[in-house]
Amino acid sequence: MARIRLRYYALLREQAGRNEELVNTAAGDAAGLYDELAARHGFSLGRTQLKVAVNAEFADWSRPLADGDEVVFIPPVAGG
Amino acid sequence: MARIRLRYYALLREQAGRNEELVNTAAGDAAGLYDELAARHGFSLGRTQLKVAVNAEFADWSRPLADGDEVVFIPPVAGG
Amino acid sequence: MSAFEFLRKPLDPAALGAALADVAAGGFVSFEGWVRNENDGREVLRLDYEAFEELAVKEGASIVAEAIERFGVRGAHCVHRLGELGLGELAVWVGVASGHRAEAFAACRYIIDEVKHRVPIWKKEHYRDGDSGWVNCERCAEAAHQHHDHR
Amino acid sequence: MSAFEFLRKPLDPAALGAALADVAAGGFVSFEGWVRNENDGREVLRLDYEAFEELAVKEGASIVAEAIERFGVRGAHCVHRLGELGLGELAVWVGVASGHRAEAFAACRYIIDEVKHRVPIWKKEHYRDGDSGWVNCERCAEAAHQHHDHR
Repeated sequence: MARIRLRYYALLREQAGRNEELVNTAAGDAAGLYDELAARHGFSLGRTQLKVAVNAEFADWSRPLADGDEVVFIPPVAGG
Repeated sequence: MARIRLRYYALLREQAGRNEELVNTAAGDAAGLYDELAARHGFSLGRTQLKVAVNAEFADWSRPLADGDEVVFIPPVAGG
Repeated sequence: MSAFEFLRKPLDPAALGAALADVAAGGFVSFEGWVRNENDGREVLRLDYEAFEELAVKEGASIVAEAIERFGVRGAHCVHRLGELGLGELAVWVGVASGHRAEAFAACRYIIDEVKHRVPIWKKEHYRDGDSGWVNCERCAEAAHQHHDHR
Repeated sequence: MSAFEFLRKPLDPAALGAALADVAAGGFVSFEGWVRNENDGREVLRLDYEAFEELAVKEGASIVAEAIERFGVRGAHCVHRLGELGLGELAVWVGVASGHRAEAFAACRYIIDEVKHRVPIWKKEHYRDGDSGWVNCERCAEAAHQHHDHR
């Protein structure tokens, strides 16, 4: 089990009903973690619409998670 | 003979030593008038480097001149 | 000054442009993104901007550095508003100073295009009909829902 | 306000941009031409601008109207300084407001390119070595002299 800190933005923040949370997960990678959290919070965005950042760097979905990692799922961006 | 008002700008103004002048000319068109004035003032610019305006509109070099016309020879421009 | 910054108060284009002043630059191009009263046929009243700031400032600074390197311009800067913005307000400013104008136009265009695609910033539109939505999210969320079983 | 104007005092980009404010415009692009300290390898100290104003304002206004028509932008304006300008001063300002940014960039570029080619404005550069010259005139005058017999 890894202890992961999540931060949520935009639509995911609203659907999760929180800005951040700490979770203990058995998911081996970021993709598995998203599926777990999407089921729990009812996220409407499919994983193919998202990017993921680990410790404030863009990361692959297959990246293994380590205890203490900070994970952010990134909805489609719309600056400007 | 047509009585023509010339206005000079930039290099032509400096070479003519004046901002404007009134001339009586037998030149049939703007091209002939330029050749006449280039000889008188020693203009260094060839006619192919210039445009000409008659009565504040761009005009053809072959445009016949009429009494009272205002003519401006336009050196290569360099705005901005 | 960082090459990419966020501000929670109104942007001042005159001051931002002045900071790029450079007597070796002959051309300066700036882009301003203004809050528009309409998007996709819906009447917009105001916007909320939020960002994943820690990553966004790194990605934004990378984009500005890429533009300087790629187009050989002398200076470039991008600032983005956060929080609630009303109609006509300035949401993003990009400025580029260059020896010549072609490079300034190209670099400015590059920066705003890349910022809109790569930097984690989101905007929520509030519509006259009382509805609201996250731009680029609502429609792809619907698509995701329809294809839920195929993920 | 005419679409193209001359001013004999410093230009104020903030005020000029504000005059194009439009809640239906999402993108605004501006170009500023600054007096550069170097041209063609020669060190420049200051510039004098002069124009055949009567024709220039007509031609300039035509260019802005062409840009609005061709690119479908919502508003555009160009202002050019006249007289003596020092290093770093703003010589020309072009602003374009548009629904979307691609058209704003294209129209702004069109206007400055055409103004530089078509509008009867001249600049005299004053160099550190004490010499001075009318840009675009001195060299073609030499060429004209060399080809004098072939005209």
